[in-house]
Amino acid sequence: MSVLRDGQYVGTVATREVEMREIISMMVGREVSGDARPAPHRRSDDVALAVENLSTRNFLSDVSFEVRRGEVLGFAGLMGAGRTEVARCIFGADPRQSGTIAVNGHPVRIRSAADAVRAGIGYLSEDRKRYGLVLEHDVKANTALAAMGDFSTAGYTRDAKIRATGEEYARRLRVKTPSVNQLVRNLSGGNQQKVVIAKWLVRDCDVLIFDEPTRGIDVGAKEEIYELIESLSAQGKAVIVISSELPEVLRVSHRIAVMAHGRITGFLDNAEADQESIMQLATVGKAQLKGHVS
Amino acid sequence: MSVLRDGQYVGTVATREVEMREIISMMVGREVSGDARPAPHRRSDDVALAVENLSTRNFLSDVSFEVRRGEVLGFAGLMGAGRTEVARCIFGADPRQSGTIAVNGHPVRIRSAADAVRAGIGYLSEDRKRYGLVLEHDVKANTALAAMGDFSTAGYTRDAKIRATGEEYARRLRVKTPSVNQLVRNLSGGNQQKVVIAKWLVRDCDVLIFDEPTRGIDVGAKEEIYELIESLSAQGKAVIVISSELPEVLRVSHRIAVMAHGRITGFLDNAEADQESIMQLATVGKAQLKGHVS
Amino acid sequence: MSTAATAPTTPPVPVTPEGTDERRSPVRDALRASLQQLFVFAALIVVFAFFMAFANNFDPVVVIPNILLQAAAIGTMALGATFIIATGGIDLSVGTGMTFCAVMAGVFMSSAFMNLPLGVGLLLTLGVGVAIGLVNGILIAFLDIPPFIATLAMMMVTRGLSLIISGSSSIRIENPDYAWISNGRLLPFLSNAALIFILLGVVAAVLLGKTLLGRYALAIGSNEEATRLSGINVRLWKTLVYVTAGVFTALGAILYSGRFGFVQPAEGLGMELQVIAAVVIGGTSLAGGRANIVGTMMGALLMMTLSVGLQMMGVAQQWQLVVTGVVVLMAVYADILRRKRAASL
Amino acid sequence: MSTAATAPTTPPVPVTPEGTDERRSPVRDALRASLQQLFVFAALIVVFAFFMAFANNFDPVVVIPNILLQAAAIGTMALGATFIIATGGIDLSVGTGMTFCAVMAGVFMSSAFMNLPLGVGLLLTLGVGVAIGLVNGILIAFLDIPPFIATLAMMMVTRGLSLIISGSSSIRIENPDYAWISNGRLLPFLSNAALIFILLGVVAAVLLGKTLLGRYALAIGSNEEATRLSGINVRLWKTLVYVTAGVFTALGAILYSGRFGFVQPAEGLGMELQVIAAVVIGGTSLAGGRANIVGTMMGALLMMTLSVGLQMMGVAQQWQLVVTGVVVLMAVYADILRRKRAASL
Amino acid sequence: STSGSGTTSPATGTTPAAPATTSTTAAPSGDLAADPTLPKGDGTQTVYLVSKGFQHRFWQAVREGAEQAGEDYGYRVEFVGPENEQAITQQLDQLRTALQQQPAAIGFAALDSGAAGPVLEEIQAADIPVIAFDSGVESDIPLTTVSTDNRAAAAAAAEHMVELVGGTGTVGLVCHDQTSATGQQRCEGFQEYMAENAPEITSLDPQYAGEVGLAANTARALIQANPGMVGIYGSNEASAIGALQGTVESGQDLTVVGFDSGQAQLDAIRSGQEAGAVTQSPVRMGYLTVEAAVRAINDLPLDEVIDSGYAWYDATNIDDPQIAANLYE
Ligand SMILES: Nc1ncnc2c1ncn2[C@@H]1O[C@H](COP(=O)(O)OP(=O)(O)OP(=O)(O)O)[C@@H](O)[C@H]1O
Ligand SMILES: Nc1ncnc2c1ncn2[C@@H]1O[C@H](COP(=O)(O)OP(=O)(O)OP(=O)(O)O)[C@@H](O)[C@H]1O
Ligand SMILES: [Mg+2]
Ligand SMILES: [Mg+2]
Repeated sequence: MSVLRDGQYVGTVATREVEMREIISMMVGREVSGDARPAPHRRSDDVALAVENLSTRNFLSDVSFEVRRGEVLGFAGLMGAGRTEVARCIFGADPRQSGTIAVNGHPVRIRSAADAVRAGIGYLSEDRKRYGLVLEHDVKANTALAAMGDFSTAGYTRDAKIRATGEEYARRLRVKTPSVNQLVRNLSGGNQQKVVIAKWLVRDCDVLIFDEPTRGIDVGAKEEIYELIESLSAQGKAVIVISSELPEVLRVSHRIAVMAHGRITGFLDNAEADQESIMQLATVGKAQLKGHVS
Repeated sequence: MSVLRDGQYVGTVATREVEMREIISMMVGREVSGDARPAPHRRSDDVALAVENLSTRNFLSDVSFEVRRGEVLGFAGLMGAGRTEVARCIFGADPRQSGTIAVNGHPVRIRSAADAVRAGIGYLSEDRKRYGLVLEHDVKANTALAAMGDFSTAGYTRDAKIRATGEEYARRLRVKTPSVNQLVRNLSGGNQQKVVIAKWLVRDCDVLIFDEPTRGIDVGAKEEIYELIESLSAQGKAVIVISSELPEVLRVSHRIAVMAHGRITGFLDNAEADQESIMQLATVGKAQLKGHVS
Repeated sequence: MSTAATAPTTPPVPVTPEGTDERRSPVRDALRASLQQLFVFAALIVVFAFFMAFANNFDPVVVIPNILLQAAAIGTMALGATFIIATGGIDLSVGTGMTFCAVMAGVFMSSAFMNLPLGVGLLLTLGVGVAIGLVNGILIAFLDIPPFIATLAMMMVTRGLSLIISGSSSIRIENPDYAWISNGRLLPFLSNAALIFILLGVVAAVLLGKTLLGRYALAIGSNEEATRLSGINVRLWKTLVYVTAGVFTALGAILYSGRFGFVQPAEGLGMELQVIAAVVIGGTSLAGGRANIVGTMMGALLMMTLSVGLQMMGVAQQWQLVVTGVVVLMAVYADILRRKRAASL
Repeated sequence: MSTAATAPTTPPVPVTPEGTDERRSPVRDALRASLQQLFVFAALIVVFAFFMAFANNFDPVVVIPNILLQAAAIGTMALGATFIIATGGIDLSVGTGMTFCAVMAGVFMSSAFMNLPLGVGLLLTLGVGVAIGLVNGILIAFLDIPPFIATLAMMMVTRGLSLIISGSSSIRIENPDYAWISNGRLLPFLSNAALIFILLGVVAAVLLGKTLLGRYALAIGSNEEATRLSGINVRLWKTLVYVTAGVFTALGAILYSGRFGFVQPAEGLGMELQVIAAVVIGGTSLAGGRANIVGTMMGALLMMTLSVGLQMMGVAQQWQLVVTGVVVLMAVYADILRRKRAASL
Repeated sequence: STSGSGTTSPATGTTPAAPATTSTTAAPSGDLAADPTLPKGDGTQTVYLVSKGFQHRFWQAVREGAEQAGEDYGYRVEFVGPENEQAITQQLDQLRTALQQQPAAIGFAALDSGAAGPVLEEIQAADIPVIAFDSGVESDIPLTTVSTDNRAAAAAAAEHMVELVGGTGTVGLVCHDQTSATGQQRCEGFQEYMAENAPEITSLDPQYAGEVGLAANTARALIQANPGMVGIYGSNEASAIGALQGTVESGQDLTVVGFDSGQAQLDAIRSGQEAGAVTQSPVRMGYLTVEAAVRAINDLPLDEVIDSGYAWYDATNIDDPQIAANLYE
């Protein structure tokens, strides 16, 4: 079997002899780790995001957790467990009934996404077409959208800078697009997702929430996104990753919060976590939660 | 570790001793097959869907394939390979430049989704909120939407029948909803997906195209959907499953078509297919395709 | 019974919805719907009570039939417009289109023109309404021209044609049977126009709630693409919606011109805004997907009550404009608030 | 250089776009944009040529400055409306709001009222425009009232207030400097009103293309929710868009009333439709997200050319309505066709 | 059934306009004094006037006259009018609402002379006297019609136009409304006079523009398309002002003749930009309407037609008190 990259020959391996991981490695041009776990966490003591007793009128109840700088906190759970709702509440996109949020130790009042972004939080929605992208704008405009203040002087936009930044991030994230002037509508799903990521990287938030970051994305691109998350945490950012794929949660998270029925049913360190232990927490019955967690 | 179903105790297993598959089995209440392959295919000779030389103006070129009754044809490929576009073209949602489509041996003229549905084709879009559901309608209305003709007499809708059918399918597909009067907007993603599936089951199409049917859906629900696909093919329906998850493609498909750059780069029988062979076809370079497939 | 998903006889299900959800939702839905109607209704009651207290001779026995009569034509047009707005469209040609239908009714039935018998004339008038709806529908559904533009153009065209055909003078329809359609009294206390309006409201409610037309209109308004991809011929049904509205417009024209037995070809401009206001005050969403026939009727009555009551109070008309504007705002805003609150319950 | 993704120095990437894509898109985008503008432009040329051939004395040297002068006020209002429509909104109050600004200009500057100096009067008039925009903006952005309804109410309210404040009489602004703003000639061949209109077009184009206001307006029009979730204060920017439009409305009022030195408080109703038609003919999408300032200017000129030319041809006014309606339809439809074709290329 | 039989019937317009050679029937302002022979009301009864509009100063002047008469005779006066001069049904609804208030008498300025039949019958059935004003009604229910003879007034404007332009050339018409009787009469009266008395003058087809901007644009188009134009006529305040502005902008020196008054028109006439205009007597019309209503309430006899008068005015007589009393700013 010949492996080609961009139509160029990279190497030959005997089919059936190679492992999947090797092929992907050859494709993406470097070693990748299949069932790998994240690099050990240099535990920082600075809490980047602290959420306490977050509740909404009809679903979430008493959600509390913290994420430290440089830490990746995974959120696992079955569908409808309420992970997206937690993220949207923190981000000010859904109203919360009670609960406090502190960023870098300072309590912040978040009543809208604008408040959240100002506080240094970025959110990559699970539904990127609806909530993440302005499909009729081009790649560079979407990339700059969350940080337009930095790209303008007295309200006047600096187009050259927007373009240069768009190109820089398109290159860094390997966005497959003919140019940064391409409308995002014309990109394929995975590349659209990369544009959303670029938008939040440009904004340089302290806390980043990825909601199903690899939904509908192929295996090569997935690995790229995992590595990106790793490098973000290495830079000291606090990252939350919501995912319905257990291997994915295990692959990227230092710690894992598991949710069921709008509550957090437990936290697991990556070292002690495996698919079984996550599933156990994810399937806690509602009856037990109403009484006490057994 | 205690396994609970709906808050009820089902069994205890020593953590770490059990396999993931067993836990899922206990959860869903019956034996499931983890890395399983589909049941061997009783090969039918009736071609349910034949597509020939399908091309679009700027992307697809010369896509030809057939699906037989009772067969599941998987479509694999990297992101942007054009699988969704193939499905949308067949379904009349995107314009095609050339190509013929035959259903059950009869050539059909498909210029709109209405034509396709009339010809017996159903399409479950990868973006269900945008293309699959009327979010502001309730479960039963969405379930009946594609077959409203069957639920009305001289234009007058038969609400009792709509309700009964909605309830029947909500039960059969295990849609988690307080009632069939619930607005679909209020369901979680996985349950929304089930409503879309119900819509096409009610319509009783001969050919069903699932585009990323388990995107954003948790492991338990995934397995349910795989079984559903299996049972549909057992009923003699022709099923196409587009997926970016190689294990999923392998799990459900009797045969696999692999796409790259808007072309089909090869077909694999399930028996001969594995992740490696699929990836090889999915990563064929564009240069080679332009000359000849090596 | 809404227990399908939880019935104990169903095969085991991973997680089942629990009782509270079960109880909450259908009741809440029904409550929400009725509150919404109740709101216009409440506004109507408040406004009415206010006028009874402060306006001269605002005697309900006299005023109510009068308001119903006066609201009949616009209300009928608003019933049709409800369907269009349900699809997310809009009809700016409803006022001038009504006038055009009335002018054509005059042409068909006036002794100065064709002098056709009543039945034929009425049928032909309805046909004119169908034609207007058909043209609007084809422009919008098949040529993909935005409803605002298509019906704006139609507004200009029907207005021009009305003036051309009538020679810019008003047309008299002398046939007493024609006048009877509006002014006669099958019921002792209500003019026929009011009665017809109420009956047409029932017809519209059935059309919206119990037929494919209504369901598809709402589905298209909620998510046109998903409706199309469910195999529904959206172009066809959208066209039918405009045709239906055209029929209501023609009916409105008959009620309108029948009342005075004459037609003024320059009238009708601006009426579209009253029609749309009535529909929106009634709880139908301009974004499409949500419509309420009873609300539309109440909305039309509210607008007419305001106009009659303010006049009877002797409020200067300049101020009537201001007051009506503010009431429209308050009505719509209250509805929005109520919906927001309901959504976060 | 648009080669970022394919530059050979970048780290290896699984699959790279190939040359054709590279070449195709920016060129196509630019072409598409210019074709779009070209279309109204082409329509304008055709219409103009037609009148030169068939209308009496349709002498370009006289007629062009005339059309520019006559289109200046409506065109200016349309520039502002372009921003609103770019956000997916609409402004029905633009006509009566213009009249209200003009009435207030009269109140500020007429000797019969406050008789303020020109500079102060102009500033205050702009302030009135800001106030109208602010109220519209708050109703829409903060109270979530649909733009159609908010501005419909505003239409009624401003109309009522104009009549109340003026006592229903027309107001004369005698100040010759005020008249000079519109009627004077800084350039030998163009009245100031036309010149100001063109300059305001440039300002609007810069605002739309090169400032946060324009970018956010378009982003909101394309996907309001995604814009909000990017941390942009959508309510604030939407309000600013309406305020900006209010300023253009006030400028339109100054050009309009300055031309006559005279304000008639009952005018303005119906003008909103001409304004919206100009914007849409110019290629701005009523759905929001796509706007074109040059197109809007051409649209306003096209409407005015039609009106002047048809009148000079001696076409009866009833027929002018019909012809204008048909031309509006054709212009919008041609634009739709062109865009469809471009999309499938 | 028509109310008018004589030469001054404004309603039917069947008689050709009497060439009003002296063309000044304007009443002196001092004339607006209460008739001492009429019994006074006790201030509790209402005379209800349904006019053609409320947004033009003309109607406000009518209202002022009516209110003055109401004060003089001891009646409350209510005054309403429709949104615009095409809104006939709205006006009829207002008439019906007026009826429900059971006033002592109703004054009615019909937008359409034929439309009000059914409502008027209801009013008659309720024994409420009806006085027509401004324009007549095709019905014998109104006891009298208080109006300006619009045809004659327009003929007066035409007469002065002929004089001012020297009897030859092309003249354009900017008329304010195409569908109302008043609008038609003011155009037709002008045209008919020209046809009968000025064979050398070509009068163009009337153009309709009731708003200043439209009228100005219309005038410009007329002037541009017809190089030989010498004069232009505007049939109400807005049309006249617009016609004047269009003329000024065209850089032509045309004779502009208008109708009604208003500050801008008064200024233009004073400065000589506009040659002159015909004014009605709106205050007087209102006063006489209420006075006629009081007569009707007391079952006193009424003439079939009451002429409220009109007058030609120009820079020379604009400050004449008899004229000035009818002009409004
Ligand atoms: N049983 C249920 N019935 C109705 N609504 C439910 C139910 N469970 C959850 N929901 C709704 O689903 C929402 C929570 O789902 P959310 O999207 O936050 O979950 P998630 O963990 O992100 O799951 P998904 O995989 O579906 O994205 C809440 O708004 C809640 O109202
Ligand atoms: N390199 C590229 N540059 C621009 N557009 C591309 C490129 N590759 C694919 N596309 C566009 O993507 C579309 C095909 O993607 P489609 O969604 O059909 O693929 P898919 O196999 O379903 O992938 P996905 O996983 O993203 O859903 C085509 O419309 C094509 O124009
Ligand atoms: Mg989620
Ligand atoms: Mg796809």
